[in-house]
Amino acid sequence: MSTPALELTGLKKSFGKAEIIRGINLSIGKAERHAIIGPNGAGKSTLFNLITARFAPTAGTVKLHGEDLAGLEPYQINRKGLSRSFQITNIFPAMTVFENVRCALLWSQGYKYSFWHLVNRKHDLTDEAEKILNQINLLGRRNLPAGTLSYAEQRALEIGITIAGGADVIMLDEPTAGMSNTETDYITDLILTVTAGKTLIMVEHDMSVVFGLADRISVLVYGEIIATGKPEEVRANARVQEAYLGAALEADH
Amino acid sequence: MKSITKLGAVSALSLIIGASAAFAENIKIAFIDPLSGPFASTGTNGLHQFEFAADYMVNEKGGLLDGQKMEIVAFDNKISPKESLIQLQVAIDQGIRYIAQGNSSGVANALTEAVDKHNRRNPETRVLFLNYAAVDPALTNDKCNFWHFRFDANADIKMDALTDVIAKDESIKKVYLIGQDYSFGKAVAAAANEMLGKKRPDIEIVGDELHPIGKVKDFTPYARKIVSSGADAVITGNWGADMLGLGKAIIDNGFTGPIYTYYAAGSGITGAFGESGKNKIRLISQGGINPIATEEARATYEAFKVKYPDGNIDQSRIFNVIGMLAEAITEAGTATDVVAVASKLEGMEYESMWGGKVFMRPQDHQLIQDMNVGVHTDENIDFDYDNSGFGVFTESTVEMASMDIPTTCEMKRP
Amino acid sequence: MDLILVNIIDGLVTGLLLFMLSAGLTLIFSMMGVLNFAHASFYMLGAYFAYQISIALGFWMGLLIAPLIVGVLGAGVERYGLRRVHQYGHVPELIFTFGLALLIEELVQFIWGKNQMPYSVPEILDFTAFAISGNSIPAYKVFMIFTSVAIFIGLLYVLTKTRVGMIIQAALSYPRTVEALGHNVPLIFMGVFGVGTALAGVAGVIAGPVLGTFPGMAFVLGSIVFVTIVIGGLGSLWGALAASLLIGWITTFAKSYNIEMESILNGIGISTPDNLDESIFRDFWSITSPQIADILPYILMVLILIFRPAGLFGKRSS
Amino acid sequence: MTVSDPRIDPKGAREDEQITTDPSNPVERMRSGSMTLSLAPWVIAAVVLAFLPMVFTNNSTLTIMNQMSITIVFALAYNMLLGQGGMLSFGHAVYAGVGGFAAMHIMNMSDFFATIPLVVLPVFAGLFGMGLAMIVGSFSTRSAGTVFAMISLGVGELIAASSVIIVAFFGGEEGISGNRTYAQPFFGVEFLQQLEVYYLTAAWVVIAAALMYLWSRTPVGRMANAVRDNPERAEFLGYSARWVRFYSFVASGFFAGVSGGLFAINYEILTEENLNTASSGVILLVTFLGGVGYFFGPIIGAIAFTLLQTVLSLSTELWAFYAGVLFVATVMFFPGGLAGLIMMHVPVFKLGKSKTLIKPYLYTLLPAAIGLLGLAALVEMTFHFRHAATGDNEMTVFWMTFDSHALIPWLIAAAVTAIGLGIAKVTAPDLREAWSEANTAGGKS
Repeated sequence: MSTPALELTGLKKSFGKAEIIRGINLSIGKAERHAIIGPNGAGKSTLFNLITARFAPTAGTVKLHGEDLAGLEPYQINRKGLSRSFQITNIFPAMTVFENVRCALLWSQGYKYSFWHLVNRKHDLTDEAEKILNQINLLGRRNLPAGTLSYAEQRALEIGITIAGGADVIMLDEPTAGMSNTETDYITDLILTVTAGKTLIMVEHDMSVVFGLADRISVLVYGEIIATGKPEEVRANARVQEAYLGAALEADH
Repeated sequence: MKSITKLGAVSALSLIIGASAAFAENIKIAFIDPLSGPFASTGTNGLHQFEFAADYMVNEKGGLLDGQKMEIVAFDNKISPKESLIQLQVAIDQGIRYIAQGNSSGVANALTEAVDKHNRRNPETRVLFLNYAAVDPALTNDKCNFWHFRFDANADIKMDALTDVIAKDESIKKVYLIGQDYSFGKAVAAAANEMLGKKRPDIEIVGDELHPIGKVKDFTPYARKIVSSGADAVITGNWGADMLGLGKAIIDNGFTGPIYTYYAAGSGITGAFGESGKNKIRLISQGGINPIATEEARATYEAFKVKYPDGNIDQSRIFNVIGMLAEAITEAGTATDVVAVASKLEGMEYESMWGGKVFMRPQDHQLIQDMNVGVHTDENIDFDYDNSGFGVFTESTVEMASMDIPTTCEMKRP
Repeated sequence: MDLILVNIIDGLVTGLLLFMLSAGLTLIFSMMGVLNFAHASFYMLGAYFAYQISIALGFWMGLLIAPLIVGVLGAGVERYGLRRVHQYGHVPELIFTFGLALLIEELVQFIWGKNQMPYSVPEILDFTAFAISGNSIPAYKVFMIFTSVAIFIGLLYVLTKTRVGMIIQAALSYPRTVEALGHNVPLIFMGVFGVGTALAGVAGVIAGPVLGTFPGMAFVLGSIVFVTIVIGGLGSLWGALAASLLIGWITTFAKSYNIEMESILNGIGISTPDNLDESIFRDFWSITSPQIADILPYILMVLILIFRPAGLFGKRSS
Repeated sequence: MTVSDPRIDPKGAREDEQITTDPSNPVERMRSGSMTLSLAPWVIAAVVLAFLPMVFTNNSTLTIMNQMSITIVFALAYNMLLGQGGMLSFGHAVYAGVGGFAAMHIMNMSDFFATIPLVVLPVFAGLFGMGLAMIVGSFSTRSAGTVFAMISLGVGELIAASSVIIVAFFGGEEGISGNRTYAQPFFGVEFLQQLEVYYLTAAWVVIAAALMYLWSRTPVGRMANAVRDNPERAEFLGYSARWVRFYSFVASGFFAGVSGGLFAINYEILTEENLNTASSGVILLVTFLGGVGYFFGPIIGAIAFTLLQTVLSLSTELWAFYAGVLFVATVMFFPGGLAGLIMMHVPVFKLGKSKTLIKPYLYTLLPAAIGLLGLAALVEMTFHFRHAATGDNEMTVFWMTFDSHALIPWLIAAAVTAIGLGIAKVTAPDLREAWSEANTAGGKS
């Protein structure tokens, strides 16, 4: 078997005395679509933040394509081909939609900290940015400040920024949170198209999205993965039924 | 957009500058000193004395040459060398040929170099620099030039006179030197060390230190050291808030000996010391105010007080500047040929109403004059400062102080 | 040895005075997240108002009334100035207070002129409390110490023991929640700003006679107050106290003892170069501690920011 | 709670003041679309600068214009930090100052100086400013916000304080002076005359401004904006926020140094005032007054402030007071600065509705201006009344000379103020209405 795209071994995280992530082992293969589900407070976002070095883990390792990410800064991890979106929309609100995408392209297109190229003269940048805008159906909004877009459009833009850098491992944190049904369908389709051929890891609450998208699902409860497997396996898992649905019911009412 | 704004701005600018350049018949002196900011009070007081002196000594007596009036044109340099150079250029463009400045040796240094360069590069619009208060010795030594005239005694001359007085006081055995950490403060300390060593080798310098200029909030720790050192006298070149802060702290914390100063008078300082500084603060300066030197000086001061009830004549040398300039212009028969005027100024002997003869030494353009050491008191005061009842009473005088002090100046004449 | 005791007392006076300023500033900061550049200007206003009042009604009325006026002015500045600028973000807020500081200095000059005011210690306190080997400790300094300690205790009591204090503390950390509980948060903000500036006013009233009442007095103190609360840790009252005293003592002792750079460098094993007069570092070698006493806090601040950005007592870095 | 974080709060800020010069917004896209159009402002600026001395022939105007140019370069460099990078510095004068001092020392190295033409001196100054920025930036750019601001304040104070202590480099209080004419003649020009210096400075201001503009269009310049708005997101795009800030800081240090070099050429003396916190504060005021949100904002600010400082101060002692009022009013009411005020009108022009505004402007702003002038007259009279010499009752305000102790002038000034501001208050609602009318009719503004 080839090296997994992402491999977590014994990952732990404590805040003070509270242990939020209690030793996670997970391996996600190349081009796999993997969803992480679990009740509120299970530690899903924390797990994301551990993987992308927003937080430092208390113990354990994260390996991207077999390479240990310990001690790396978020930007270094990004350069290794891992890109993420955020639960709360995280874009550059003052810039135009086009600029948002173009900024996301700069590093991967090799411009780095260049001060001898003029971005407007670089047609490769413009073309590529417009291609992505086209993919996320925001070409018509090209020159509006991103902050003035509707919520769903901003979420779409966030996905666009996340994939623009050409990363092969994409992590999406609740991409459909707070959306209406039609919007959710729209974003789901969008995710399907833009992540074709890439490894996708997503946290999601909406079960229809999860079961529609994911190849495999992990269930996270109280900082532990209680089950991993194909959607139908997970659905059938008694422990999941009990723990997840019970907790979800609690949370809902 | 940018260009249009700039165009508009510049036309407004030339309007203002042009408007004031319309008259040329007056003999104008550009007064370039701080009129805003923290040093504005000294600058404004100086300006008043200049304006009064020009009116009282020249204009009310019929003017100069064929009745030309002397006019003081004020320029605010905010005590910044950069602003001074801009204002110098504006003054020259307005046809002004005489520049007066005094506050800050740093500014004087910038001006004297700029004047020298300007006069070399533009012989048709040469100007003279009348320095009435900047006392850095270098200005009449290494950095001297033909266009610069200093009407105040420089720091070395003042220290020479001061140490003459201290040398006579047998009760002083230990002296503490303290000053602001910059060229002038250092010059004062160096001169004191050298001259006391020569005149009274038995005097022990128990402290010799510099503090940051204008940054000290509380002088108490310095005062503690001075008191603990057992000093009999303190010498300081401090001025402005640093003078007041230091003086008050020394007195408040129990020092009883004399404090010899350069600048502890006028501009609110005399008023703020009041009773606490009595018989402690000593001041080295020129010009006899208490007792008043001549009847002419008394009449002048009284006339000044009528015009500026809150003002002081704390820089009586300004009257010497106006008087000597007027005489030089009259003798030269021209106000526009500054080389002729300068030639008359150098070597001039002038009878000052503030007492004694003064002499503009031609080697270095340093005015040689009587120096007084006075005491801060409210007794026998004819003319007080800051309407406080307190003034400076002359205790001893050194005549024609440092007449033969050497200079390193190599004067280049045009 | 005696001098050390004297220096400790002097440093305490300086430190406590600084604390009266930094306490108000740090309260305002933790509440609104804004470094108020005009804080020292309110200190200056306190001194000038007190001087003006003391002419007519005497020193004690000045001590009572001037801080009140300053506090009301401060509250007005919050209500009609800062609150408006707040919507534009933090940088404009900071720049607003910066401009305000300039404007207040100009206003003071406009009204009182540019000279130092003859504002002096009241006669009843104008005597030497005691002397330590020739160094007299004026009674007024003792009075300053007691006043500032009293104010600190009062402040601590109000903040920790009273209902108002609880609400303020809660509003500092969770303004939205407190607002939801039905408290008028803007009013609390205005009140705290008023009290903070009034504290600065008190400092001005009692420092004016000793340190001088002149238009530059705010500028001289202005940035050092920031340095204090940054060193102490932004938003921490105890940090402000510790840093104030630390700065008070450091500057006092640095001024009192002539420690030379040359002896420090020699002490750590670097020998003086032979031709020091020609070396371009000659000025560096000849530095003495009194020369740099008042810039030591800045050095301390930069070092702390590099190695411990949260400050001595701070919990967050920015 | 983020503390005085310089990025502009997207919800709080108005849309018009936070868009930086942006190639992709409609106005500028029009320009960047064709080469000739985007070059136009630069060519016009260069031509105007070239012809100005023929209109204003006296040296003092040239001197003041040189001062403007120096301030323009410095303010633009400062805005690379504040406006484009979101870094608030309280000690930026040291980079200009150190660059200038270095230039002065080069001027005094007579052998070396005689081999280089004067026109390249600012490059050396820039390199020294850049070198210092690299040292300081290596630790100060780790974070933006309060930490950066306070480090800049501390470092600024330290260097300013050492300027009087380290005499060997800074020359103490007198500073360092030199003579620009000892350089190698540049095509026979020795820079003896102010006019020659003017052309040198003008050429440099165009070059420096153009380079700084181009910088904002490069990848690292664009990322500076991104890091300002959302440093975390930028990190997840592969950019280290710290390094982006570092590059901006170093570039800003270079251009600040260039302005210091121009200063050295113009004044031939550098002193402590080139380094001190007051100068650092002034450049902050200048930049903010002009408007940090637009590239050309600092240019307007530099011109306006230099006029205040040099020309208004010839007319009134109270110039700093007026400057303070203007500044506070700007922060409170026009946080976009003068440039923001101008750019507010762009949508109106594009809608072709600018004509509808002329009348309401006339009815409101003219009386308001007259009223404010009346107020200024009252302020001047109060000042004269309080502080002038006894017997010296005569004063001149706006070219009118009168007795400040008589009642009539007071009444007139008060009446002018009241009537002017009164009319403005009455007509203000009309203006507001006309304004929203002019903006909304075409849809989005």
